Amino acid sequence: MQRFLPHPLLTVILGVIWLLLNNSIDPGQIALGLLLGWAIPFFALQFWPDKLKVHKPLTLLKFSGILLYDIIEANFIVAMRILGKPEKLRPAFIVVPIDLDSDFAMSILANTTCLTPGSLSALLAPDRKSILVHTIDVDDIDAFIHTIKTRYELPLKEIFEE
Amino acid sequence: MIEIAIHIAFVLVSAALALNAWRLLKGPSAPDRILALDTLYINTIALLVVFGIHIKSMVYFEAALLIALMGFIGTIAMCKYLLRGDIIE
Amino acid sequence: MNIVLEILLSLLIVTGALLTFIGSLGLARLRDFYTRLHGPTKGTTLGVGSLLIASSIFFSVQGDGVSLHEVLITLFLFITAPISAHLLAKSALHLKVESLVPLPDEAIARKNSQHKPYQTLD
Amino acid sequence: MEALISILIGILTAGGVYLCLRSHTFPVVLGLTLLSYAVNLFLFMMGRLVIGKPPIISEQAGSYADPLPQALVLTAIVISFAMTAYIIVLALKARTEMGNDHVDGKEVR
Amino acid sequence: MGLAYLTLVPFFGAILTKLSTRLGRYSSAWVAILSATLSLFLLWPLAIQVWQGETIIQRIGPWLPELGIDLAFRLDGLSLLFSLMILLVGLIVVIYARYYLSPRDSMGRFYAYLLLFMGSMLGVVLSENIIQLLMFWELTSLSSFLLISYWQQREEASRGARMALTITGGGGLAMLGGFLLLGNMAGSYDLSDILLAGDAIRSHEHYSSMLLLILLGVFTKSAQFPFHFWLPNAMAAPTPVSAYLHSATMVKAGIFLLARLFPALAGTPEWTWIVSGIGIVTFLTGSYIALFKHDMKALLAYSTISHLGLIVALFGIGTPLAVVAGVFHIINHATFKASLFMLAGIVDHETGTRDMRQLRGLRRYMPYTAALMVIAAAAMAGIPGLNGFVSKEMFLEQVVVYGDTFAPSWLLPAIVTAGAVFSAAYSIRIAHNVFFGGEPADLPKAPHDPSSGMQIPVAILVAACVVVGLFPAIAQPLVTLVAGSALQSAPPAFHLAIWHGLTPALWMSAVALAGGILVYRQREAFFSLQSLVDGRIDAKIIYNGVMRRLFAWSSAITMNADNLSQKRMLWILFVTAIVLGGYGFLSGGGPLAGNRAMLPVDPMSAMVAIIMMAAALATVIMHQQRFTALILVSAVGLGVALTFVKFSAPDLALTQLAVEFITAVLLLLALFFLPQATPDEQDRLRQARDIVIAVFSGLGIAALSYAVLTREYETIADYFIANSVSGGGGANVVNVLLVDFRGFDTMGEITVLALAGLGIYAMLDQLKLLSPKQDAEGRPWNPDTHPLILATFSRILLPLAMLVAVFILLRGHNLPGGGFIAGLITSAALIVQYLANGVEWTRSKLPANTHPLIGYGLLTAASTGVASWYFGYPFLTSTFEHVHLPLLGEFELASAMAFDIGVFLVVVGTSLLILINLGMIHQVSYLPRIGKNTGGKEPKPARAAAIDKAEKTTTKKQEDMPWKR
Amino acid sequence: MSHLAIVPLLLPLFTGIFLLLLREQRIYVKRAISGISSIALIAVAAKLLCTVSDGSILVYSLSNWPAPFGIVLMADRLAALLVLTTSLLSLFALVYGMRGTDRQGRQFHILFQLQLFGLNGAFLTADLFNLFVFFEVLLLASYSLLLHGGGRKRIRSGLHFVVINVVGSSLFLFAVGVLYGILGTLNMADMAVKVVHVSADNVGLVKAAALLLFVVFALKAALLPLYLWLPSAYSQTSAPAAALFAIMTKVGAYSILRVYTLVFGNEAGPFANLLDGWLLGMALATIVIGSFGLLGSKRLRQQVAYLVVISAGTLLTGFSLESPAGIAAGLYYLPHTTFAAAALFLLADLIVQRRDQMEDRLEAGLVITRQKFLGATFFILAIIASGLPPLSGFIGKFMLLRAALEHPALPYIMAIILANGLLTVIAMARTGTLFFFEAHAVDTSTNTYIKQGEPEPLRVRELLPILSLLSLCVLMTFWAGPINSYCLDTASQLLDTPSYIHAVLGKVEQ
Ligand code: NA
Ligand code: NA
Repeated sequence: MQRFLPHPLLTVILGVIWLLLNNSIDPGQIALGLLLGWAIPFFALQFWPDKLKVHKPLTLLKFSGILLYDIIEANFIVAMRILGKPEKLRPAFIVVPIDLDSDFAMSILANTTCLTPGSLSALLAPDRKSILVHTIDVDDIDAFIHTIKTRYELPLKEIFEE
Repeated sequence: MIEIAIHIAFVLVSAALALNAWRLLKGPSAPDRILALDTLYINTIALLVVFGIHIKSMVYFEAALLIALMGFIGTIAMCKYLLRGDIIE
Repeated sequence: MNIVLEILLSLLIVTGALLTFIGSLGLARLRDFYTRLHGPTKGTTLGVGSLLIASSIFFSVQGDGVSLHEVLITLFLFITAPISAHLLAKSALHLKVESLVPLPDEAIARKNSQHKPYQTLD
Repeated sequence: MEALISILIGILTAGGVYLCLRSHTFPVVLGLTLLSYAVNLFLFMMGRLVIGKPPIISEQAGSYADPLPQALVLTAIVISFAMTAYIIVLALKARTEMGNDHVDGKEVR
Repeated sequence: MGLAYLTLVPFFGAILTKLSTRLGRYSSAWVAILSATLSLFLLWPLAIQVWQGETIIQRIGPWLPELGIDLAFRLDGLSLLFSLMILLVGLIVVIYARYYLSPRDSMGRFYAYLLLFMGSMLGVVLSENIIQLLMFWELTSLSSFLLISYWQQREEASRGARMALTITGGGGLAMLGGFLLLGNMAGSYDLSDILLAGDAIRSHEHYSSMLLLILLGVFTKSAQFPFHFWLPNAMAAPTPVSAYLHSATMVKAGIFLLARLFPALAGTPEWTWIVSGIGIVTFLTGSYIALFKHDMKALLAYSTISHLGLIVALFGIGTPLAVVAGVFHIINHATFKASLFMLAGIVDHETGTRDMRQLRGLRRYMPYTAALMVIAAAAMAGIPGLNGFVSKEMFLEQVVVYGDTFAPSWLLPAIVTAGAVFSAAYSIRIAHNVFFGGEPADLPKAPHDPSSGMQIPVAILVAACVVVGLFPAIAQPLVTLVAGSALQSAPPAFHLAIWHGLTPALWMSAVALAGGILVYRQREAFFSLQSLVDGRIDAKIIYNGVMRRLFAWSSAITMNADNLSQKRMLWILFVTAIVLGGYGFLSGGGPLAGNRAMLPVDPMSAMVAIIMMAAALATVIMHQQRFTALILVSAVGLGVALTFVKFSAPDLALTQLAVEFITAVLLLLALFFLPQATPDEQDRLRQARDIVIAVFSGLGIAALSYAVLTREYETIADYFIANSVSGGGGANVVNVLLVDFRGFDTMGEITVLALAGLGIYAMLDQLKLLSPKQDAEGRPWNPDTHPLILATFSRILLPLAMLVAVFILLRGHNLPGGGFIAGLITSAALIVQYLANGVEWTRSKLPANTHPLIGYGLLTAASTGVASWYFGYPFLTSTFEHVHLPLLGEFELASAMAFDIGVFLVVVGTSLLILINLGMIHQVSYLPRIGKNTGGKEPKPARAAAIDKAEKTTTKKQEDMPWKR
Repeated sequence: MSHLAIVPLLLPLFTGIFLLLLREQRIYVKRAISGISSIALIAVAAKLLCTVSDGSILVYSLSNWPAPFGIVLMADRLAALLVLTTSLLSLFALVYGMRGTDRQGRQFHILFQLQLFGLNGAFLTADLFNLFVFFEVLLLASYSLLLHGGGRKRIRSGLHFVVINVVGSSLFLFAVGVLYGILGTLNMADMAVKVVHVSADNVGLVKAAALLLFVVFALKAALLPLYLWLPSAYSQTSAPAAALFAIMTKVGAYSILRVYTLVFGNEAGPFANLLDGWLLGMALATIVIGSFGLLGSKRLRQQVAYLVVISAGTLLTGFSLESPAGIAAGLYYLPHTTFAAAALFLLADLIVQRRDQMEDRLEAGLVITRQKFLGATFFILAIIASGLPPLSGFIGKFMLLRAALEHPALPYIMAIILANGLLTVIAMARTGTLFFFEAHAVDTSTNTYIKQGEPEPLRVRELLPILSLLSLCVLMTFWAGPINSYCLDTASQLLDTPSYIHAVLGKVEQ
């Protein structure tokens, strides 16, 4: 199995993307898409040191839903901030402690913080135990940290680690 | 109605481009300029999309796709340069 | 196409353009690099996103089949925008680009200094 | 529009020419890049300005932009890319051989 | 054919002598003697015919018929006389040299050169076609160069040779011009036609310039004033050479030509004035200077000059009798001057010096030589009873006659007499000074008479002087014959005799002799007088000065011209372009704007355009902060892509975008090793100049573009649109153009790309660069080599990008895309891997040496082209097929796609080759890691080893390389 | 169908590709392949010359699309002559390169073959833009060949060479662009047709483009004032490269001859004889400056480089006479001067090797090994180069002057050509005597008898190329008659534009 189909999930994803690219679902394209989805990983996967596994697909979906909502919300918040008086902003650098092991999860988290209300991750501490976050306008720092940990870190831990 | 929306969009996006350009020229710091360029790229996608709807043609989809791709990797290359000097090491 | 759709499309287009504009506005008018960084990363991204959705709907109703490939670009932007933002912030901190608030204490910097380069595990 | 584009090309050319006349390799490379932008645009424009009629055959489309200059420019872009790459590396080589990045190997510091 | 053979014999002789040197030292001499005699032998039968009044013309056949150059030879009285002189004197000199040359000198070389010269000289006098004549003429210059510089290691020898070559060779070139004009006037380069066309020639508009050019050749060759100075300097040559070239033959070539062309050119005032004038001036100056030369050979050289002047003057005077006299003096001078040279040679040979301040009273030690010398000198002085006297009398007589033609009639005779006085004086000096007077002071050698081998030749010649001197009549028929052929008509009645009664000429000779003795007695006074001007008005010094300046100026100009300033090269190029382009545009007339309907400007385009202009100008203004400039340029590039989008060129937009990124990466890589900032350029004036040039270039291009954009045009484009689908099997016309209509352009284009890759690879081969430890502001680099987030996402990016690449590649034929763009996307994706994960890590998964990729790419493309031969179609003919697969639907397979895949491979291969190797310039520090798996082999050069390693790893995991599948 | 016209392109191309894919690293294998291919190329070129010598014009429609829509190759007498010249030259340059130059850096043979691909392409294509592409091919190959081996001076002059040529290419594109923008075609024959009907309003534009194009070609041909790149570039590079480059300025000259006889030739209506006044003046001026350079040079290779400059001026003087005789003279002069310059570059290299740190500086040094032989060779080459009788140089100049006899500018032409001859003699004589006569056998410092240079005798791969090139010049002298008549035919074929146009565009009807 491993040798002939290195990464089924990736194969499927690529196949879907192929169909998206071509904007069509006629059998020829499907076949071609799956073919490529099967072929490309042979080359691409050697660049993936640790093969990521998704443990709770459902949680992943839920997480994505939350994320989408947050993103939209975040954007409007930032938009307001920008339109408001720049002098009123109270930006800050906040260190958020993290306990995630998987590189991938870490990265996702770092990203997430970037898309969510008024914050973006600036630094990932070398020891992987904390991230430095810059916020554009925040009053309660602890609340912010709490949100990050519960709202994002937890589900990510469930999804990518066990 | 869409036409009007499109024209409003053109104006807004053009204004956005102008703002990017201003930051691009003004700087002051290197990250500022890179950020401005990156935003310029993304706004260009917006422009392309609106333009596509305007002329009812999808031929510029790949262009948009490529702008997204190249804008991104261009930005990270420049950041890498600022951080490490040697971007391929 | 029916009026509802048209209104929806027009709304999407205008909002998208507006968000894009606001993002760039932030880039232009905010007062230090780190705050400026927020504008494009969010506003613009979402703005372009909604424009892409608009285009997707538009071409789907144009007739020849559904057009979903815009989704790709949208997803791509959502994935990449944070990465660029992260790297930009990182390099700004590295260059000690001045900020409204004091830059984070030397603690992190110290950790950095005794940090050994990232090794890939293969 | 024609005037606008012409002015644009003119400015690109002027900038390119000026930078080519600098005496250090890096500005010269930038100059050549600008010049190549100007050339490519110019050559492309020789098919005249046509909006929204890409030369891709389809039933809907009635008329098309002139495809030939586009093909030429594609070739030109590739070639100027090759040349730019070559000069960049040559500049590095020159830097190591001559000890400085002056185009004539003259140390002016 | 005889003439051709007898001319060629010496040339073959020359080759033989060179070969024969192994057969012993003197063999070459024998070869020389034999070839001279053989030529004489061949000449003999023809000579008899000529003697009976014939003119023999032998045509060898056409060589350059279109140009009127046919090889042809001519033998008449004149050429007979000269060929006899050349061969006889040559023979004598050959024998003489056999004894003269010292064991150190290579005989083979000497005789080879001598025969070379002999042959060329024969060629000159025997040619019927003047271009052929000219060729031999220049050959004499070249061979004399070799002969004069025979003693190469002596500096004066090579200098003298160079001077001779410069003067005579230059004269020859002038003569080429003259001959071209002459041939044009006469309608042929054949003498027989030219000699008949005299009137046409003389009446031609270019006559005088032609005459001047030819006379330049003549005067330089015959050492006439002011070109006389090369001859004395040529005396650095071995004496036999001087005896041969500088008395009997080469210097007479000019005279020969005067005589030869006399019927065609003479008879005009220009001729008379120039030729006789130069002749007489030369006669005077030559004889005057000769007196003051202490070196015997130098004295003889100047006397030769003066005698040549005399002969030239005679031809200048141009009356039939003058020509007769000239011809006669040619013969006489050849005899006594050759013998004098050889005598001087003997003295030199026996005493080791030629300096007349050391030599005296030699008659006791070498009586025979003394006797010969006295006679020969007397002949030169024009003592009655010797041949010199007879011809000189005739000369003086002509001078008197000619002198009457203008007032004051005494002037010319007076001048000539003065010359005669000096020539008498130096003749006396060379005999008396050397052989009489007191004991010779400290000579290098003890003098004694030389071996008979050296004396007999001289004796023969001297005997000739005496016989002709006593019985001039024997020379009558020869002179008649020669003069006849020179005049191309029967010569006037004349008879050669010693006694013509008490003519003015006789009185002049008497005066000359008396004066000569007087001058010689008072010579010390003259010497001291002369010493005042010595070295001031010396032609040689002037010549050297001119040469020095010539070289100095030239090197000044050259240094100034290619001072290796790139700026200069460029601004000259730009200015030339502006000037010519501008001239063309303005001279052609026509308005700037055409009448094509223009597009309105929409705010968006205006905005983009303005941003581009701003960015471009900013790039220029801020170009000194390099990184900033780089960012700005990329912005411009983005704008270019947008412009392509706006004006219906999706493919271009895609290409531009992809290229943009890779160029940016390249620039970043370079910037790392280059200084971060450009120093300010002080020279504001130059900057202003550059700005002006830039502005004008900009205006010019803008004008051109505007002019074209506003004009209608008819184009072949419709054909492509019409045939794209039906003939090219593709809906994307641009792509069909690239892979089919104009596929050959693309073939060349990818070759360029491959070449760039190879060239860059070669450049980087040994390139070692130290990477700066901190950035421009002195900050150390960030220690985090590969930011985690970047690393993680770059890996997700790869498969997506590859998918997109395939997508772009496959659809290229019908929709925007194609091999080139796909290739760039792929390489971009891979570059990101390097960027995010580092070279060594990535290289363990990818080959760093992508030569094979490039190779296979080119091969694919080219083979696709050749494949069409198999079907009997021209290179690159494309074909396409619509295949229908069950339930998968319809696919199009076009051969063009194979071509496009070739392009794809080349692009990927090249851009990776460039960037990766550029990224590894400073890989040295990483080598240990590689050394580990190479099994401790010492890798050198470091980088090459690194690459080999990379190849190994890749060949190990070949199945991972997509193109190997 | 016959593919003869394209073989001179594909042969070097495939050889280059093959060498590129060759994993084999042993040098002599590469040499063998490269050498055999070059010999084959000569054969092909000869065949081509024979085929077209009867006046027929081979037209090869690439991708099977007719002119003017597709790119066509066109082999006429002129193209064949140049291809043959190139192939001969290349073989000998290559053989000399095998003395070790090809070891000094990577890919010598690949670059060499692709350079040939570019050169032959430039000579054979009938499409203006395709000409541009091949210019780029041969330029890029030449860049790397120029830099081959490296070294400070070489890199610097290489940088200048590259930069100025890149700028030149941009000019080329501007010109081509305008021409297409007005005439709407790229095929030169078709342009010739279109040019006649250009409306009065557009004449200025086309003229501007035509003259810009001329600037580009003049740059390649190294005409005054655009020759400045040449002396240092050619005198700095490796011998075989320099020898091969002897043909490169001829590419510029060729393009001038082609474009300004065909497109802007006698029949070109408003553009007839566009270059009158420009070309002759620039050519003569080039000869003058070249002569000064010759005298002013400090090194032999620099002198040879200036000889190349002079030769370009001389043969363009011939072309600028616009008479069959003049063009023929130029065409005869072209191969002669190419071979002579190449031989001199190679000889100079041998001298350099023998004079240690003296290299080829024009100063009297020590006696060198094989002095006599080298001296003799130099003597003959100098005669050829300076145009003294009886060798090809003289014939060339004679033809040229003879062709100029009826030209109004005759006095200037004659004066400059003859003066140049004299100055060349002076310069060459000086060099020769300095190197071979005034060389001293005794080292004055140590008073020991010394011979400089490699003790071992000259090798075949050193002698063969030089002597072959030299004997090519000698043969050109013997066969001056037939060669000259071939050149005259070529000239008349060039001036007979209609038949050319018919040959290329005649296919449209079919
Ligand atoms: Na690097
Ligand atoms: Na050349």
